Amino acid sequence: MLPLLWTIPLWPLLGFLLNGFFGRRWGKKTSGLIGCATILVSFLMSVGALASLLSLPERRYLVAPFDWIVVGNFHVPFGFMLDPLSAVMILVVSGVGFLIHVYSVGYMSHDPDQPRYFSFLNLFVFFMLVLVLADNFLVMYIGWEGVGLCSYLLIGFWFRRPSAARAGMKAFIVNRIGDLGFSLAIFLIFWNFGTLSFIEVFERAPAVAAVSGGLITAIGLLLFMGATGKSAQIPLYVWLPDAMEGPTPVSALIHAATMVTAGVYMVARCSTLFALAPVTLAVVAIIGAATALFAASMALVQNDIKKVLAYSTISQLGYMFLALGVGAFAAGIFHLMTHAFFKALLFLGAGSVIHALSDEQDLRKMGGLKTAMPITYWTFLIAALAIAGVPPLAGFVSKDEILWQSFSSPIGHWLLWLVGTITAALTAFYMFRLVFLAFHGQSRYPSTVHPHESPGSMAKPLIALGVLSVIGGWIGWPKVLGGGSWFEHFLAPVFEGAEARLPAREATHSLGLEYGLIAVSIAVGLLGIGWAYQWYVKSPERPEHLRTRFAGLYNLLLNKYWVDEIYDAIIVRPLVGSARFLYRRFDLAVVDGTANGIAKLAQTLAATGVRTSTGRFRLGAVTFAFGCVVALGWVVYTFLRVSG
Amino acid sequence: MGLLSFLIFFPALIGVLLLVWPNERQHQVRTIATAASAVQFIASLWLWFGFIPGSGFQFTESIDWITRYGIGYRVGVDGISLLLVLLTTLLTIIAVVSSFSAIQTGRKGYYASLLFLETGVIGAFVATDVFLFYVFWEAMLIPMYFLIGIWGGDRRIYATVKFVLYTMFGSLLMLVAILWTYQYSGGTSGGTFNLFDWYGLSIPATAQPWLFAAFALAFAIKVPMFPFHTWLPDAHVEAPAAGSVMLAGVLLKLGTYGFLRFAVPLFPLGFEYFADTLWVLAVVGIVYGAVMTLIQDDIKSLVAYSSVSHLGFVILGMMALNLVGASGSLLQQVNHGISTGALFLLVGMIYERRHTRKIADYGGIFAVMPVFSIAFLIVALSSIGLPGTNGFVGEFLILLGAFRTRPIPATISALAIILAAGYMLWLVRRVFFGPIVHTVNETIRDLSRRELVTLLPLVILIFWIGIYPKPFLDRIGPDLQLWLSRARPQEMIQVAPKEEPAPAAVRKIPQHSPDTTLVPRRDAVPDHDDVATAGGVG
Amino acid sequence: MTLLPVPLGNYILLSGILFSLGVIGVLTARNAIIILMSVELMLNAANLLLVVFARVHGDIGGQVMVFFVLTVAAAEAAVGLAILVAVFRRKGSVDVDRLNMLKG
Amino acid sequence: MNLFSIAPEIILTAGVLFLMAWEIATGGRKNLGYLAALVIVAAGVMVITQYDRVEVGFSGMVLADRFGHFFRLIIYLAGLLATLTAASAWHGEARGVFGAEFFSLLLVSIIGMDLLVIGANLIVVFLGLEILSLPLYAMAAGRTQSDEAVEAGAKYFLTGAFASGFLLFGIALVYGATGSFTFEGIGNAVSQGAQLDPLMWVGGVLLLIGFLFKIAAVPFHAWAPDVYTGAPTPTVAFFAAAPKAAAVGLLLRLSLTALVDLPMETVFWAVAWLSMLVGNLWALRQRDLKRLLAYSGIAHIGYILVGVCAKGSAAAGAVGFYLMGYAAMTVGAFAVVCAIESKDRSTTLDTVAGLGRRRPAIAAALTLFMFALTGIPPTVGFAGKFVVFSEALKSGHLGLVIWAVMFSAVSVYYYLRVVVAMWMWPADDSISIPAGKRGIRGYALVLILASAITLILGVYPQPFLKIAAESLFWLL
Repeated sequence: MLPLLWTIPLWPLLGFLLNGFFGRRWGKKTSGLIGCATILVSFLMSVGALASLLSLPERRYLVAPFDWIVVGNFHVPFGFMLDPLSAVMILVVSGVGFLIHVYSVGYMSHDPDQPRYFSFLNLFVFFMLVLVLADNFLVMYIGWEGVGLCSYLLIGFWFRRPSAARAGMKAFIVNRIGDLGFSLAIFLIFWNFGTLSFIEVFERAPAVAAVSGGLITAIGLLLFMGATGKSAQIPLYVWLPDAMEGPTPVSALIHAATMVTAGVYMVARCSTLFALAPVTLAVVAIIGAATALFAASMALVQNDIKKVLAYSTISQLGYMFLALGVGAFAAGIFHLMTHAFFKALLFLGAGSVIHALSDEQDLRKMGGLKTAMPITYWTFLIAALAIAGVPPLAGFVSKDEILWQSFSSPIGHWLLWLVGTITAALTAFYMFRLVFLAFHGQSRYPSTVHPHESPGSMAKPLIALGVLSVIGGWIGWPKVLGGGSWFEHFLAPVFEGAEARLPAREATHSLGLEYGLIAVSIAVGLLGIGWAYQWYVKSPERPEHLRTRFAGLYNLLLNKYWVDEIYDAIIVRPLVGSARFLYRRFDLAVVDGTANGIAKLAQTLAATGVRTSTGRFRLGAVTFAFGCVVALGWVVYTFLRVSG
Repeated sequence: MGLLSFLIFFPALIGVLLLVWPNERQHQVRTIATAASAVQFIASLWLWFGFIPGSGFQFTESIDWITRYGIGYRVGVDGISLLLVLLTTLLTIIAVVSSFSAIQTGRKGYYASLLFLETGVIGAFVATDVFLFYVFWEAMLIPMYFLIGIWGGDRRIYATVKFVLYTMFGSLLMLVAILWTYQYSGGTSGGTFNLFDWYGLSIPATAQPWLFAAFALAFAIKVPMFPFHTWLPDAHVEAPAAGSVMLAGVLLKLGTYGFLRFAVPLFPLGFEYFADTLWVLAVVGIVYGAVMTLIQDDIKSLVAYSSVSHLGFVILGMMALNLVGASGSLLQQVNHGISTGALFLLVGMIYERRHTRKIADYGGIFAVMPVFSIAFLIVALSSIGLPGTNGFVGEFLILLGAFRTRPIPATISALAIILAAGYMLWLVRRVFFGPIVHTVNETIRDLSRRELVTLLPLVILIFWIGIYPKPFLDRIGPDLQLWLSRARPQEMIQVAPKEEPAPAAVRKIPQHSPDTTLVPRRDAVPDHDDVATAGGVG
Repeated sequence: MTLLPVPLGNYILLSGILFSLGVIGVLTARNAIIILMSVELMLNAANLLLVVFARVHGDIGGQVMVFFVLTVAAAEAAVGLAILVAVFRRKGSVDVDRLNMLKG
Repeated sequence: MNLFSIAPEIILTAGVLFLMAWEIATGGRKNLGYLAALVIVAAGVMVITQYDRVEVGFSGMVLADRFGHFFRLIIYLAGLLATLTAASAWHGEARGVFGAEFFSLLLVSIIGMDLLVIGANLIVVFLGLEILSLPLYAMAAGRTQSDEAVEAGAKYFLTGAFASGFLLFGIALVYGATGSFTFEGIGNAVSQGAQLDPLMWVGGVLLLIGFLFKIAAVPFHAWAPDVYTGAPTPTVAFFAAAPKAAAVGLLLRLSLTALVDLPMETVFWAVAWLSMLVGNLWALRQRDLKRLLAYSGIAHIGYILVGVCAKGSAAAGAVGFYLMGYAAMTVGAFAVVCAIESKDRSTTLDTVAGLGRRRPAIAAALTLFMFALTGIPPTVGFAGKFVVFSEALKSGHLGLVIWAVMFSAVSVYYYLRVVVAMWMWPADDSISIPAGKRGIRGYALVLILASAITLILGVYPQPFLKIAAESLFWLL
């Protein structure tokens, strides 16, 4: 199985090519079939790969089908690596990806461009698998930019909508800003490590760090800059909410479950480097925590069902970074996985709702869908409970682990824990605000719309994901609650290098403290839910009341702190404005003007000069004589000089 | 007659034939031109397969020409020129085929000009005699001048005269420098224009900056480097599509090629003297070009300005003076030829349908021309250096190399990658996405089979170089290594004896450090294969 | 060197003056005939010099040259006058300032 | 006597007589031009048969050495092309202005030029100059129905006479200083102390000025544009090249033999500098092709003088080569003008507008000549500039060479403007181009000849450079 590791990404690529070239000819059904089948093959192969991996003692397998770039000592093979971390990732990507492909068959059934949709989606899975399977930075970078491309294509899938086209472009460009950091980090790594292979870099990292700690810090920060772009962290998160312009399954797959977690994966992958530079970890933790809280605050007031989920995603990604930042790499990846389950479910559920309401996304025009769409409702509810951290659902396990680590880790801080906990409360609140607004209460959609449960191809993935959202977390059930922390042990070999560099974990924390914190995290979750119930079910006039009372705050949140506007004002406008100015006043006026000016000068000189050529005989003769006189003058002068 | 001579003179011969072809049989002109350029391309493939990397100049021919001045007809290809020659033959056939429907008047002259242009360009690429190079360098102006001036747009005369004047101004100063250098080789008493002999000249350090400046000016205008770039947008905007393809695809490469082949290795001290200036100009060109590109409202002008930025990268890679940067620089020349050539081709196709180049006249084209749009998107992505496409390999190597030498300029240049995404995707968005605002656009037909065929080789190359650039890099590597040894002034070579010295930080590790065991002691980095097999076996 | 009745410098000066007169005549005259005559004056200044130097050097060549010059001057006058006649026919005068069609 | 030394001139003289007799005898003028061309060819063959011989004649007054042979051939080349142009222009013209007398004058003028380049004595040189000039005056004014031609002739004559006054005075002074008319005698005297004689200096400069006038170097150029514009085009074709070749040849011989020890380079330097400036800049404003070519000629004299500045046999060879090419391209250009001009209006850029579409062959020829004059390879214009500048650099005239290439760049503009007009401007149909197909086909011979020389000398200059260099090596 393992020697064929490199074929795992190729299946979706095949799907992409088939759908891209022949999709239109073969029709919608076939294209959906190809799309799903190729991912399924990948998924099955991933499972097989995982099984084979478990039988390898050193839990790592490398294969490089061919050399990619070889220039002198710069040698980058197109290499793939399977280790526990990438195994988890390929399972999540192909597994969740498969479910979402299946869902899409139903969701996109009315769209004439379905072949294009599936080809792009397959391409995305290809790049994502390349990203997580890469055994060196550069191949990872292929996947990294490749998923960005697919994100761009899929956000702008409904290209006729100007807002979709704009959102796609924004996503790509903002990501590129992050990629700049990533590529600079790659430069630094190559010139200082002499290789881009993960294994070699991490082996040599301690030696390099011993010489130049600042270098590792720089590399870490630059890598993290890349991660903030891809994983939508402050300050580069702005593209993600807009990315909701894409079809909802795309949002589920790319902008919730997989692509946006690439940054988390990357930081985890480079945990050794980060661990060597404590500053970078602190930055990761702080940015993560700040993003978590900040995004959650914006999610509180959004009216677009997908926007709420988008901010929620940003917030949850913040959690993951928080975990990484406090050295709990396994916890971060664990949350990544569980989040993939329940967030994909939430999006798919939202998609189901949107589908049922004929593309209505405004929460204010929903309500009371519980009865009309039972499967959607119940699965959605499970997911909401999971994200709110209600035990024993998946979200509870992973989130609790993060909160505990942020408090207890030697490089953690109680403030980080506090921020995380507050965020947890907010999360529970806005999720249930959404649930209540969409599924409970009176229906507020027009009476012409008759919501209906989604077809089987859409419902079945919902159920599958619902199951995963419940049991997915159990593989990491903490020891303290009687579990085996199996997930953490599985990943341990990957993070060995990093753990060795981090301060040793103190064993002083009492069991009581841990239980206490678990209780707190459950409590805030329930608190949030109750709070939402209070406001949106029991006394729906309260939010209205508050809205008018705290209009400023409300507007601030609703308009997302005007961050887009600020970026526009301080970056985009000045850039375009100065470009226009430079073009007119410098390029055309000065640069081109100089060239044309020289030509004009010659013309002017010529025009003046040619006037002296009057055609008069006597003037010509005078010129002649003048020439003679000058020549004779020169002769006399020279002669006098020569003869002394 | 050798292969290279065939490649040089065959197109010219056919060009002459076309010129005297009877008017009443004009319809055969396209066929002849296509056949000729196809023969030419197939013949050039022999270069690719017969080329032995690392054995210096190959396919050489040397015939005495003007013995009195030590001038010979000396040609040969090495890794530096090989790819560019192939690019030329490929783009010529594409340019010919792409003009079938666009050019309706004066076909004889048009196709003859294209073929003459091919002669000039290939001649300049393979000449190993400086005089011969100069002859081709100048001679190729003429067909380009006609291509723009006769078959161009509204302001074609302004554009073409500007193009010629700019180029002539620079190249005449270069002529003086060539003659001057010739004096160092012995002048009329036993002097020579043989490039190989020139490489061995010891030109006084006081003269080198002047000579370099004269050469560099000519090449910088051709590239064009900031601030000599303003002829380019005009020329491109006015040129017919195939003219733009050739101009961007190969003519501009002559500037960068000139740096690699002549200016730098002949006058390494002069190069060193102007290194700071060139760095600054390259970086400014990259960023400035990208910023200018942002706000162009004419598609061709936009692509033209993007060329300024891209060619700045090529210069940057050369300035890095290490193998990585130089390889990237050379590869990027080819890439730019492919990508920008394809862009101009695509713009030409859409111009043929709508007769406008204004971005504002389009919008929502994706709905009516999906194939065209996807082709454009692929090329645009290659142009902005998306991994998996050729542009990435080139740009990455350039930046990687430049970063080694001077990190700050490289970082600033890397900013242009963001801007590149900005201008290209903005263009794509405005042209292809959104609703169709102009009803005329609703009935544009998609690409014809012929147009697809012209694009296909370029698209294949985009992915081939992007995914498996090894055959290309292998062919250029050894000669660039040699180039580096010439380009670096003597003292630098003494200080840094080995190419790609071991990573800085690693080298600084003290011997007694316990960590050194983790670090391989040899300069060369361990082969990846070791690791892979180790992992595979275990 | 053969002795001269007057110092050589005087001859040179004289012919120089004659030559200059001729030049000034060419530069100032408007009538083409006068210009022609001024040119003859210049030629004769040169002839004077030639004769003097022939004497100084005791060389017959200078005098031979003078004969040639005289012949040539005659031929020149013939061609010149013919042209001036043509000018007069077409323009009604031989004023050189009226030769002003061609310029620029 | 050694009549062999002037055998080609004898052939030419016989030709003159024959042409006149022919016209009287047959009363037809149909093929006079071609007959004259045959005469020139015959003279040329004569030169070639004795190429390797040095013929000294007339007590050393005539020195037909390789230098002389070489320049005679250049002169014949220019003369032949101009004759063919004239022959084509007036072919079949029943009542043309010129018949035998034009071609006779032309041949006589060539004899004068020959004397300039084979003369080893200032007397011969003076005679040669006058023999070459007097027919030219007549040829310029020849078309007496035309105001312009008469004005051109008058101006040319008056300035020419003025200039020969200077020349003669210079000769007299040199004679005074050296006591000799022969180049050898003058050279010896100069090297034996006459270089300290102020008479020698002044005389030398005046001598040079006399010839600089003939080649229309600035500031002795004022006549040229007017005369080129006004005179009949075949005449202009003739005196745009042939006399220049002769005069430059003489200047070379003078500066390398008689005046070799006088530092006259500065004069050439300044005149070259000015000629390139004025010729190229003033040309920018010209719309009349003949005037444009006149200024272009001034500019080219500047380039040639750069080579003369370089001083040395190799440089002389380069100059000789340049003149060969210059003769072909400039006469060729005038031939085209001749082919498309009409009697009643001047030939401007508007005349040639759209010529590329109306008469592609002729337009292609003019295009070639324009590129050649610009100095774009692979034409002789480039090869010529290349060798001349190369030699000048060798002698250290870096500044002058840079100046030259700068103005070469300027010249691109006005030469290309002609090309632009021909190929890129729409045709003005109101301007008629001589309609008879035969009318234009007549030029085929001269145009093919000139184009061939322009290209062959550009592509494979080696043998010609070799001949030039070997011939001019004779001087030292």
